[in-house]
Amino acid sequence: MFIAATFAIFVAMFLAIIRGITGPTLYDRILAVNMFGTKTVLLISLLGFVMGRPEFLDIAIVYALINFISVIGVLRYSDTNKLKHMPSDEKSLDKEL
Amino acid sequence: MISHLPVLQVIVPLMAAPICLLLKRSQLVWLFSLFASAIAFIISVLLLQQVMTSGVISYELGGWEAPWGIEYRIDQLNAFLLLIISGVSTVVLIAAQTSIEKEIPKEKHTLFYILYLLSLTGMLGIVSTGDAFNVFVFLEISSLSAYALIALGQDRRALWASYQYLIMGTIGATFILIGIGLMYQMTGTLNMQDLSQRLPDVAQTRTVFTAFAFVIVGVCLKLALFPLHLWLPNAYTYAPSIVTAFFAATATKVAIYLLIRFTFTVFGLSFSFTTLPLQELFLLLGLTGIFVASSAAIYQKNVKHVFAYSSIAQVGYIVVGFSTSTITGLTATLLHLFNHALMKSAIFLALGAVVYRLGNVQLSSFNGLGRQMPLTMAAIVIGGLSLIGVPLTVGFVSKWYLLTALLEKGWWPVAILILLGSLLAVIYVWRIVEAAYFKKPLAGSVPVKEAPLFFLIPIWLLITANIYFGIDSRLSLKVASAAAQSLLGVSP
Amino acid sequence: MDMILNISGALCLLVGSFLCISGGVGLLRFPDFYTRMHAVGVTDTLGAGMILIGLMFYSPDFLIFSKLVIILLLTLLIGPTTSHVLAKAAMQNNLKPKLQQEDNIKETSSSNY
Amino acid sequence: MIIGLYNDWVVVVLMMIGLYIVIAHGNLIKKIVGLAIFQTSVFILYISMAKVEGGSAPILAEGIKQFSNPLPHVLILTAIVVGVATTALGLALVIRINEAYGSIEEEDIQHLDNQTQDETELQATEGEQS
Amino acid sequence: MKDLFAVVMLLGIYSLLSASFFVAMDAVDVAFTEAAVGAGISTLLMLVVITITGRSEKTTRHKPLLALLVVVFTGSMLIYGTFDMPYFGIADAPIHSHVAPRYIQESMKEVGIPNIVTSVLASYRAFDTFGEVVVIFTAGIGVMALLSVGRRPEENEKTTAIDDSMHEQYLVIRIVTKMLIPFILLYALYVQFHGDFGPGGGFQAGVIFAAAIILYTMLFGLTTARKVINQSFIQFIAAAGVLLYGCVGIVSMLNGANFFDYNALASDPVAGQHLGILLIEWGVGCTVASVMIMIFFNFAERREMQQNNEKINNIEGDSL
Repeated sequence: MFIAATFAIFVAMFLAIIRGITGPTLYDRILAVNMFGTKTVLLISLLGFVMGRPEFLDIAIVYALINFISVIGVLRYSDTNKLKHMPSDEKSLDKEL
Repeated sequence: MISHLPVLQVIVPLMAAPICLLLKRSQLVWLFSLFASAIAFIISVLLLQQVMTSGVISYELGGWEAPWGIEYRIDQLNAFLLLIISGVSTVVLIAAQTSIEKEIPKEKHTLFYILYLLSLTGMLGIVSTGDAFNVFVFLEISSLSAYALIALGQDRRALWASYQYLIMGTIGATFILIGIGLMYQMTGTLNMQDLSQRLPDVAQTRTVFTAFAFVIVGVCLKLALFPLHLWLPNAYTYAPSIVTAFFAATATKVAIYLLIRFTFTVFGLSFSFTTLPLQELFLLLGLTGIFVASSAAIYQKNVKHVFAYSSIAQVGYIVVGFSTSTITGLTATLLHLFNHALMKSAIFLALGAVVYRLGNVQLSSFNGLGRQMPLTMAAIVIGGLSLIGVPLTVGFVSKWYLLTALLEKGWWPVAILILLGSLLAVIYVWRIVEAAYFKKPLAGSVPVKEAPLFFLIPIWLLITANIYFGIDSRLSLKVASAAAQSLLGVSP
Repeated sequence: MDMILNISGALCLLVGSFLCISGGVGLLRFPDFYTRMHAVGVTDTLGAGMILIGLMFYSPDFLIFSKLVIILLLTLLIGPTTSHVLAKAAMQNNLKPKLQQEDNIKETSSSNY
Repeated sequence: MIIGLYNDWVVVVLMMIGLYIVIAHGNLIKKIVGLAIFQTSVFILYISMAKVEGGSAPILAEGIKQFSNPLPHVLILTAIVVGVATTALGLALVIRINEAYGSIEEEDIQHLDNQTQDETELQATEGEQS
Repeated sequence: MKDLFAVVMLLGIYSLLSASFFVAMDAVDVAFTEAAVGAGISTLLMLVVITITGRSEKTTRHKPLLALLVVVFTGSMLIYGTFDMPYFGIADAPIHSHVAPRYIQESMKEVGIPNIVTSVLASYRAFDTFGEVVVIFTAGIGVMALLSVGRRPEENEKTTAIDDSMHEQYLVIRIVTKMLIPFILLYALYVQFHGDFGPGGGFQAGVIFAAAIILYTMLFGLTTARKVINQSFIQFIAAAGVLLYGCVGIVSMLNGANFFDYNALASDPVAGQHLGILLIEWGVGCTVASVMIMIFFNFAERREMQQNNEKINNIEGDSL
């Protein structure tokens, strides 16, 4: 059962990576990274059980925290002028719309 | 306390660095770091004495015996290098306070001394340790502080030079890390002594070849051996003068030490030189390095650039001596390490004095300087003569031994090439002499005074040592040949 | 007793895995940022919750159980918050939902510079 | 052989991707990213050599007999720290370079440098002539 | 990929992935560190830098051929080297049979803590770890030497006002953060002390602690954070950490044993080891936390300075 769940998480992670690479907007990437982070937390917890040493959940807690902090960081720093100079986001957005 | 000397050697400057951060006042910090460096120097003298009388000293950190814990292992070679590094550092530090006053903003003086001490610590640590991974850690301490120190230069090109050095240096360090990893994978140990015993069993495997290649390439990046030298000239030119004087005399020496240590001690002579074409390779690279760098030095407009390129050429001489792998050749290499440290630190300190008075070191602003700053210019000239290899200077001694070693091997074409290389040195030194003594000062340039005393003392200390060891080379020769003999496994 | 624990744990894991995959598919297939965020936000919180609860059924001792509870609480706290902030930031930077197509193109092109 | 060594090969490919980025890209931040990838791949090399089939994490517990090798873990802990230190210093340099040159592209910087070099040489020759 | 922002995000993902791999390879301590450092701190630092320098990359690649050549050569060299490597996972490879067995079998008796990684890190190879702390310290000093702006000019009223208004939008997140920060700090302490028994230790704890402070700084502004923790205080802690670590060694030396020989710290060797490891972990934690905070503050300060300049330029431009 653990194996099956691990596999499911791998699939979800893979999908998130695709979204992270393709974009198209900044926020899609952030979303993908965030989802990837949560999935990693689950993966680590599951791996502990798969390998029969579930004591190492501490790592999962750290992941959850770090994930939160980096998403906040991304958002905090994404609303500066410099980042908006990048035209490709808006262009691709236009294309998509 | 005597038995703890090997570790104190590294710990004293290391612990002094954070204390400097707490002291804050720059004058005080200068005195304190000078003090720490001087203690390190005294320790290195004691260590050398001890090693020469009683042989290899081994110190087990944490009380764990060698392959499990980290071992400090001081033999003649280490002790010799420790002496060079801490000695140069102490002498150069005397001039530091005066020099950085003009070159570095006031609030960064404390940080400068801390970084300087950390860099010293890193180099001492690399040299004294007997553990391959510990080398990597201390290599990074010295490199990181070196990047920051170089970036402190006034010119914005210093930043760019430092960045390039950072990229190259990190690639080099990572290569060394890969090499150490592969060695570890084949033998299961990190201790150099243990490695040297266990490597012959697996010497014929492809993994060990790769490990060797990666370590050597990584070290050569740090060493600025000919095709990998691109980071060095700008880094030396735009760094603060004190930093240049310190690094030119020590940084490449430490890399050469690593090269010698890995090829001779860890992998062993037979592996490095018989199974692999290392000898021919190094000979070739060394010779090309001498010619390319010396010719490049001739065309430079900035005097610091001239001597930076000359450093690369000197690395070439050292590597040629190293590639003979005979006792005389190695003695020449080690002597040249010592001698080159003496000349280059004196020359770059003198250039620092010129920067202090003039604000730049363009060749054109040297015009007529021979009369305005006679003592400083005389030092540069003596240093330059020593670079050429004129008798009565140390340069002559090491070149003499190098030529003897080459002739012993029967490589007389190489010997002729070396002499030709020295001719190139004559040209670039002459250009400076010509500007300083035979040209009139530029119209409209303000005449300058002689350099301040805090510059002259260290410069002339080094120059006196230069001449002394040029005339009476028994002491340095004794140590160098003892180190060479111990490396080649010949009992002295 | 063990049997019941195992079965309910397996069930939770199964549901959680399904939710995670569906969230991933949603992230990939939905048309614009806000709908994608909806897919991720909802399934992530529930899916992660289910998987963690499922693991709790299997946990051998109390320490591990309590760590899982902490992780669960963290996810419950952090997931919605990030979703909220993300949506808000996107909205403030003039990323419009795909609903009203005609106004949208005008507005994005006028407000970006 | 393929099964026994495939992970090493994957690591090699990752390392080379990192190294390629460092050498080929002109953007200074991207170079640092490349370095980070390069270093992380080396960490993977070390860690994968520590694994023992059937072993467990090297934390002693009852009922577990075989452990993976703890020494590479220790080494890599140190190496990670070194890596982050290098990254931080490199990024600090990038900030300063950006302030001094107004660009973080290698080409632009080299171009600007050549200009200043020419200028100083020009001044020097002028001075000599006068 | 021309968008540096995306590059950094993907680097974060790569780091998370490799950390998961480390867990699968039993390297829990390493995974812990990689997660906190690679995915957390370095990603954040890179983000800050991108906001300063701009996020697009020029398309030109210079010397791609040379690069390819070097890379192919190095890569094939490495592949060549792998052919004689011991296969993955086999238990009788040299690394598993020479030095490591002693750590696994004897460390409980000699050092007395269950986490072998910690006992190797803090006792057998304590000097490496000392070096690591010094590396971090060097990086902190280096960043300070490069970026510190000396005396901060008195805060411009206008800019602080702008700065404050910018935070108003983050009401929800501010509240959640306020709830989380004490928990994170507490957790950092837990990691600090639990390093002997599970994954964790001074370094990881320091990074987590620093992450909490960084989170606070991001949401409440640099000026506020500076009021809580001022520059000279952090410098003091950073130096004190290194000194504490070194002093453990010196004390053991004064007690007549070798440097870092903890056995000499107490009458009972195992108790001495415990004491020594506890102290040096504290040293590591202090230095790492304060240096990380220091680096982040310096980066953020530069960013703020630059933005203020831009704003002032904009205002002046408008008035003209």
